[in-house]
Amino acid sequence: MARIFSPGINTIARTTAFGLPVLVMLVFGAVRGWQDSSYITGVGRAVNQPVPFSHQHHVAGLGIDCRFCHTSVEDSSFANVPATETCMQCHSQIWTNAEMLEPVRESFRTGKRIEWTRVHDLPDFVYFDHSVHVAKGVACVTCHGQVDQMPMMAKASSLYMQWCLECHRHPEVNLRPTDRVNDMAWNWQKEAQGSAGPPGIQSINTKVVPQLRVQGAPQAGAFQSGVVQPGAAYPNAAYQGTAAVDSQALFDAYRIRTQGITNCSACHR
Amino acid sequence: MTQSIHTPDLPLVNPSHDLESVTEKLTGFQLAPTTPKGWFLAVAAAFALLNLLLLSTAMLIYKGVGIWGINVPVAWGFAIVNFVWWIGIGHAGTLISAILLLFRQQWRTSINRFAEAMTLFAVACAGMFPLLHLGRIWKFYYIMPYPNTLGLQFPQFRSPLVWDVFAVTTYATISVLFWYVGLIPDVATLRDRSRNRVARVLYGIMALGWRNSARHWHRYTTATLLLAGLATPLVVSVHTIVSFDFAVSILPGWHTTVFPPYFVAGAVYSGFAMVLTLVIPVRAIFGYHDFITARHLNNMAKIMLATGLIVAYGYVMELFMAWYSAHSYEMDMFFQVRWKGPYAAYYWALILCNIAIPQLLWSAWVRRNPYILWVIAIIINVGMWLERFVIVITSLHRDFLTSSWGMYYPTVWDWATYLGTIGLFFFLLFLFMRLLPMISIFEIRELVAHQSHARTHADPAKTPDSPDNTPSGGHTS
Amino acid sequence: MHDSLEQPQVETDKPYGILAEFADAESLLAAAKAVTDAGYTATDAYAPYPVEKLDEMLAARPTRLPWMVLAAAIAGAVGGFMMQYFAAVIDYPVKIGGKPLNSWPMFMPVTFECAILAAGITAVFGMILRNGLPLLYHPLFNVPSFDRASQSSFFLTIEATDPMFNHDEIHALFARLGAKEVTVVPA
Amino acid sequence: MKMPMKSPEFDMSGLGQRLAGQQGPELWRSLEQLADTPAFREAVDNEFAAGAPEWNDGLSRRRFLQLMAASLALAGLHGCTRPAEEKIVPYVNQPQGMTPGKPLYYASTHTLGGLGRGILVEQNMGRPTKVDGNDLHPATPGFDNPLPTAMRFGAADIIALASILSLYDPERSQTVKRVGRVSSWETFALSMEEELARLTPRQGEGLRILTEATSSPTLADQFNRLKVKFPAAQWHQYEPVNQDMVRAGAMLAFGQDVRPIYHFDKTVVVLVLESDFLIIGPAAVRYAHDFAWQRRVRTDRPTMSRLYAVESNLTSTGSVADHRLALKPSDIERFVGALAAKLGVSGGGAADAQGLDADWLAAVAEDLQAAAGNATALVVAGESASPRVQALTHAINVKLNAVGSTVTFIEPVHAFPVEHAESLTQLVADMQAGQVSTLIVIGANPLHNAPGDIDFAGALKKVPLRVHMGLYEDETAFQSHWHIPLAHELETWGDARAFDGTVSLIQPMIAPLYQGRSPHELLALLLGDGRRSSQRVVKDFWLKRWGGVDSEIAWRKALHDGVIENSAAEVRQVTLAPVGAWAAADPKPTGSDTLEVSFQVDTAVYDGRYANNAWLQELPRPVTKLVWDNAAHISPATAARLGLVNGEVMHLSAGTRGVDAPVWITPGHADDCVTLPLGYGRTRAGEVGTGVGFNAYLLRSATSPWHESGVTWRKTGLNHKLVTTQMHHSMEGRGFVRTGTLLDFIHDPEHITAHGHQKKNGVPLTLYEPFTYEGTQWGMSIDLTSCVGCNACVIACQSENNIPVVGKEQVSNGREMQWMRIDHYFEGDAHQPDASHVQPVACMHCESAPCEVVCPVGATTHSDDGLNEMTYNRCVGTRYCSNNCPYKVRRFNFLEYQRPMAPSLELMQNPQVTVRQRGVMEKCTYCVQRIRRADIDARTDSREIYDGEVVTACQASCPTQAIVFGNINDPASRVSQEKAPKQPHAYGLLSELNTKPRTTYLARIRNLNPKLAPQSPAGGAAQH
Repeated sequence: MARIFSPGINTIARTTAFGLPVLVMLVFGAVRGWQDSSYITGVGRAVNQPVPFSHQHHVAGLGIDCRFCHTSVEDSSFANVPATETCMQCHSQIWTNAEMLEPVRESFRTGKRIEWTRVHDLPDFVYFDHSVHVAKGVACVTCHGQVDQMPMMAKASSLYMQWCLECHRHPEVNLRPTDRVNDMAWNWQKEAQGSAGPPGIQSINTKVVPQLRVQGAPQAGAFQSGVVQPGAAYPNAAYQGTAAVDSQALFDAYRIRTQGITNCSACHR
Repeated sequence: MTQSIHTPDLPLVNPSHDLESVTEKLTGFQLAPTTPKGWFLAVAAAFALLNLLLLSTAMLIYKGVGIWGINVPVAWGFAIVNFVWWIGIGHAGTLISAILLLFRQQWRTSINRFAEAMTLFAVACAGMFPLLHLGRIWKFYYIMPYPNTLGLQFPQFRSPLVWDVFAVTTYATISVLFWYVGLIPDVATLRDRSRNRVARVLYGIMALGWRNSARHWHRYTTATLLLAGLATPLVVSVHTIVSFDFAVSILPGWHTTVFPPYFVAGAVYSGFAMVLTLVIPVRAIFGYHDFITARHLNNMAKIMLATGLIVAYGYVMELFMAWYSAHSYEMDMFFQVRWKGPYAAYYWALILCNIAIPQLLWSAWVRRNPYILWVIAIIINVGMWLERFVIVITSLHRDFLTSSWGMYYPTVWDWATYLGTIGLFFFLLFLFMRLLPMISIFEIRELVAHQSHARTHADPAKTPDSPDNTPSGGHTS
Repeated sequence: MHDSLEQPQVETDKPYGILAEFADAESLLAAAKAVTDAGYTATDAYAPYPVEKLDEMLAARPTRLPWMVLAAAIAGAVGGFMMQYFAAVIDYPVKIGGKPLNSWPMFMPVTFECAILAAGITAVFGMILRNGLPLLYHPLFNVPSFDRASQSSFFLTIEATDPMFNHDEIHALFARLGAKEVTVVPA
Repeated sequence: MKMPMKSPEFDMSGLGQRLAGQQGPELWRSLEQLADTPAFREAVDNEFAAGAPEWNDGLSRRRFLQLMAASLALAGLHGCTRPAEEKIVPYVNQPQGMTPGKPLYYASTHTLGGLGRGILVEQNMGRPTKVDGNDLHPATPGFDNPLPTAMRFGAADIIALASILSLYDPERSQTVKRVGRVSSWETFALSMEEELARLTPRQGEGLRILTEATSSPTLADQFNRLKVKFPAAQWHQYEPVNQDMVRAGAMLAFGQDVRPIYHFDKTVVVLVLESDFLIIGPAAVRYAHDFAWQRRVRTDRPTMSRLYAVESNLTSTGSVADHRLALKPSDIERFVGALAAKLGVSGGGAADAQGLDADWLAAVAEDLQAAAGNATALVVAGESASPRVQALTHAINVKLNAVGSTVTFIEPVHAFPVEHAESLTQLVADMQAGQVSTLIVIGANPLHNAPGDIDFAGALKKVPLRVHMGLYEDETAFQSHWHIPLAHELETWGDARAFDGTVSLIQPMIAPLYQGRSPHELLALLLGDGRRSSQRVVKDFWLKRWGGVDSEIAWRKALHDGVIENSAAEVRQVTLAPVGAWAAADPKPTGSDTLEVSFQVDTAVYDGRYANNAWLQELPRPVTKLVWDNAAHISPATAARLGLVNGEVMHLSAGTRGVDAPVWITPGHADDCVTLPLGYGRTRAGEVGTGVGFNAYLLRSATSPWHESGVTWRKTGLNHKLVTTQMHHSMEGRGFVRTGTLLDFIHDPEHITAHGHQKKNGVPLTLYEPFTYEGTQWGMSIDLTSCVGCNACVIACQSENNIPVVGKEQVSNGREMQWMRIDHYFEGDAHQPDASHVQPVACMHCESAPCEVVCPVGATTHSDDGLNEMTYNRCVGTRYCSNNCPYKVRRFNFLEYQRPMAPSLELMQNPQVTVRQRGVMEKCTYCVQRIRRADIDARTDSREIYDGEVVTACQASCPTQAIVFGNINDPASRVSQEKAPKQPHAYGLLSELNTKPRTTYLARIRNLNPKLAPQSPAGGAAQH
């Protein structure tokens, strides 16, 4: 009986045999790459907003402190988006009839709220807290990127768990004096040269223990070690605004406890 | 046992056969141009059940595992019972092809191919349950290590369930490979015998261009032997690990060190029972009496008897240890809950099926009587299912805190899923029977050759190179 | 070339080789011995089942498969354990049920399975690749009678690549060895 | 940290409309439909079953989408698609004092039977999400927290805690209805003004107003003014669970209407007569708190009071009692008579009432007398006890020097206290006589809860104009011309007085979700100034009363604190009326051919008004653990005599009245009598409450509302499926609850917790080097002596942690979801158990947790501060952890229990806790969200967490402070004081399994009377 296959088949057979596993690998790789692509993560992808608000203009141009608008960032888990009235504080004086600001004015007139599109959006099962990060000298720029260079707001990092863990496993790397958290261009060199400009609003350092806590913080149960004396200011960084202090010093000064910050329940509840 | 092989009155293959007739006989059904109606009926029946599986699976994914009877405290129900049952059945194939190969049991030749196929399909059914019973099946991949947005995401390697994943996937892979390797020469035969162009191409591709070269045979037999050597500890490890699912926990009735050996024995036990359940009808239908002789049935029955006794020993040890430990929870579990509890009937039924009835196998007459053997085999299959039911459900429904005691009532969906997997099993089995040789042809040829060889020479038992003490595995694979 | 990947030599002027068919295993064994003794090296024999000692008769070198498998097994075991160690101790060091991070006894099952898996895969694919498969086309398949090699008949070839290859001598030799039929296999 | 009150108008104002918008279809239908046939009503009614409860799983579009999502995920596409876009909607004007993302706490009041209990409401971004007690309020005393820094919660009862669910109940009536068709408040106001115009010349004759009991000073004032405007109008009150008996009793004893206030914190020996004072009633939390204080046995305080209980059904109070006597109602009266006689109280009964346990009687009498010396004895009669029992009790208390010490008397706190039964009878009579032209029902629901011998429905038909105002379109609303939605107490203004008279204000936590109105607004309408908001009405009243420039400040302070200072009623001196006023013959011992029936307030749905509250319906009732039903409780002996089994339906009839009731056999119940819980058998409660249980009111009579003797019974041959969460009530000698007597505790405390052979504090066996736990390590202690099994912790937990309700069917499959459960065990004889124990069980957070090891995906792990974490988003649902948990405290979402969720219920969810998906395991987390909050605060301040800074939801709600939570690594912390080695009677549940539980228990100590229970040195450990 005649043969079934012609000589050419062997090459095909071999190629398929060796090619298939490679192909599978490639597919997996592609999927993984896809997940990290900016299409999925949204990194660097400007988001349309009802009002084309420019951080570049307001931060770099006008030098407005982050906390002027995002007031709750130091006290709350949630860094609020400013209320319409906040915008109107200035824009009732300047740009009073700029076309692009009409939605703001309309909101202020009608009391109808502006619907901004979320840029940094964590899954609902992730509980992130701004206040503690800011209090421990993690800068705005560390996660949100150079907003002073963003005409339209875009994500600067994937906000994937992997990304969070990098820092939670080695917190000391991303620390800076707490009065510099809102400084977009800060670095240790500038600090050393004293060219970092005047310290910002010393929010954390000057924030004293709230009144309620003052009333006889009980010895019962409070640890002998590390009890804050009522009314005492927060332990400031060894940093004096002159000599460079490396992150490790801050790490100690801010009493950052690595214990627990990689626990599941630190972010998932 | 070597003696029984050479008992002259019981040849492994009807002596009248020669290479040609063997090949003819064993490829007849597969190469037949027309398919018998009976086959279609059988497949239709199996397919109907298979659809039941699809339906219940769809329902499961749509609504959640709540459609089953599970609850707290009985959070594992039929899914796990069936998983252990199927995986147990899936032990015969590899055992026959691997362990018996190492022991040079030539009689395995006639049944190993079929048993291996059965193994694969049983493992396929078993493998489904650990996935199906997940609350969030669409997250199943969390159980495997792979890179993702968590960095590298890993399972929790201390969990027996993860061991299960590795054990079962390894077992499935190795079984498939073993089975396929065994098929290559026979597929080559089909390729060369087939008259159908398409069949020839397909068989041709599957045979990889096998051309029976002596040099190939040499590596081939080595590889088979190595696989056998690997599969033997594997097959033992798989059910050991399955037993860890229970033994590693702290529940009275689960937390038992005798579990690994007793599970393995139970697996072989049920495996052989299932082989017999299937082989006896096949033998009758396809007239394979020449190849699957009374001696095969006899040997399998003996193995069932042996493993059955090990299982019985396991039951006794459970009770003994419970009593000997003087651990109140253990004592309650065995002497109160299992003996007198709401599910006591299941316990006593399993004792009847797995221990009492199989004692009939002591009689050689029973062992050679296909009909009785078949019934006993089925009873054992049922018994082994009951065993798993008792282990899983009765241990769970009454554990430590009396306040959380509960009951478990299987729902229609529990049953549908179970029957569905049986459908899947037979569907695959029937396809296999139609398309591939049910009995390893080249090994039978070898057997025929040796028998004729033996006939020509005086007394095979004395010849130095008779099959049972040759150094090279070449003969038996 | 015995233990290396076999390529079919496709040459225009020379044939692939000469194929002789024998009645049974015994005569094939004898013939193989004779041919080898005669000094032919590019030879191969074909039988419907593994005929014992046939490879020896053809002076085939023993395969290295077992060593490959052993290596794979060790690699699998080490890799498997390291993966678990990395996961539990280095990457995600999480307290689990009060067990130490490196609770190695609980890592044994997976380690074992990894070893078996690696070894098994190596055994099978090693065998297939060393046998030069898949090789769906082969000059021998051009010979109609060769179909029986997978059923009931026994063959012996001396390939054209053999330095001593000579039509007449080989025909004579095969005739002497009682070949049922001798065919020249076109390349 | 209670924020100063501020007008809640800002928040969610859009929401009211949004939800009203939900009713779109309703609107057009009402325009189309003009007929008013009952059939149409039915149809409409069913249509209104919007926001179907989560366990009603029909195929919906939403479900279909879920399925699609799941299959997408299966296809592996998930994680490869862009996350859906979300919006941020900032305020236009951000409210003062609120920080986005941080909760605010407001003080307010919740009323029960017209009396107020202080509540503290957590509000997240304008959404009230959680109710706790207000520790400044006398009825809800706080957890005596040493720390001013920590959030200070008061304890609370289940009804106050669950009121948050009623607020968001999508089935609350949402619009003004006129004969079933949607109308508006304005339309109603107009037609009402016409009606009033017609009434004015007739001095308001024919105008009747029916309300429930109220104590609101503002409302009282409005009624007074109404009385001036319409002298001929009449105001009736009917509250099915009223104080008629107490009133009558006081009249008998003292000749004046006074109400007792008990001071359990002063008691040493207490005898309680058919009263569940520890868990039922507006003062229960306070009473339980004070009572537990006297029984807080610790090494440094080895004393406790002793409680004797005489009751027919086994109540929580009965389980707590050191000695309990089960008597049927008539025998209880004879018992009191005999006791009175023994104590030399004139007017008592036969000192040796035959058939009663003489030794018991003697021992109790002696004990009481001994305590009378230093005025620490007290006898308490339940509100359901007959007037004579009440009077005798008062007389005995006078004899025992209790009055002025352990019990004081004040004038009734309710506005215009009346005899409710009489008031209703009067009203119905007038209605029958056609003297009622306009009936305005406010809140009350007589069509469901009027006594069976009062045909309110019939009489109602004779009234030309019927107006009903209520939270739901209930039975009464259905028979009225007008229905006005009543605003929920959490969304309106008002005031109420506590059991002791203290006034507290009700302030809205959210703008009315629907078109609810407060009674104040309705009365304002009647008074002719209909434009006045409830806020104006209430505020004006108080400002006027206070007067002066500081009144505004006083108002703000009152709102901030939740109570008005020094507004408690002052103590009234009482003198016993001339002997014999209550002297009457003891009732004859009733034969056993007929049954005695005693009615009981339901521990969950109260008088039935909370029937549509799924949390309460699914709450396992004390002792029986029944859910979603009431049942006729009878003793095993009686059941055997009558040949009845659980679930068998019996028909009970007294004269013309009758009811079918399924039987539940309750060990410890008195023989030959039946206990029927009230408040079920609602016909128009809503999806949740309609058709649950049987309506015991049908058997009730106006003349003797609490007891019925000579009730005949017969089998119906029917069966009813009663569902319970606990089937097995015996410990099987496994010693889960370790008990000992006070003497054991004093002499051999170690022995109490020694169980079997194992040593309590043996060295834990382990092959491994155990972890060292540094820094803050969380742990809990639960005192089984204090716990009264009131279930507050269960509801508090459900509310705090977004725990779903699953419905009767699922519970019967063993799939209840409450993270916290209260196990109940009997001890001794199955028919008349020697003791009955409760044991709250939640996750023990074991240090060597069996669940963690077996999880294949590491979804349940151990945190550095010792929590057994549950990561929902990681869980794949193998349920292995549950199997391996010896405490079976893990709960699994077998089906999709949370979604689809009514929009209003979505507002209720705690934003700090993930809402779990189908197929996910969940369990108690020690309120990890609160721990992390405190942790973050502490880290921000660079300090350690103060002791008491973290208060778990269960702990905050516990009236008896049985639960203590804190850092077990700190020897000074309160929780460390509650654990070994500080307390010898501390033990871990199933600790012999070497799980090292972080939650430990303090063994139950019972103060047995040596005369009644000969001391065995083995003490509690003996009965294992």
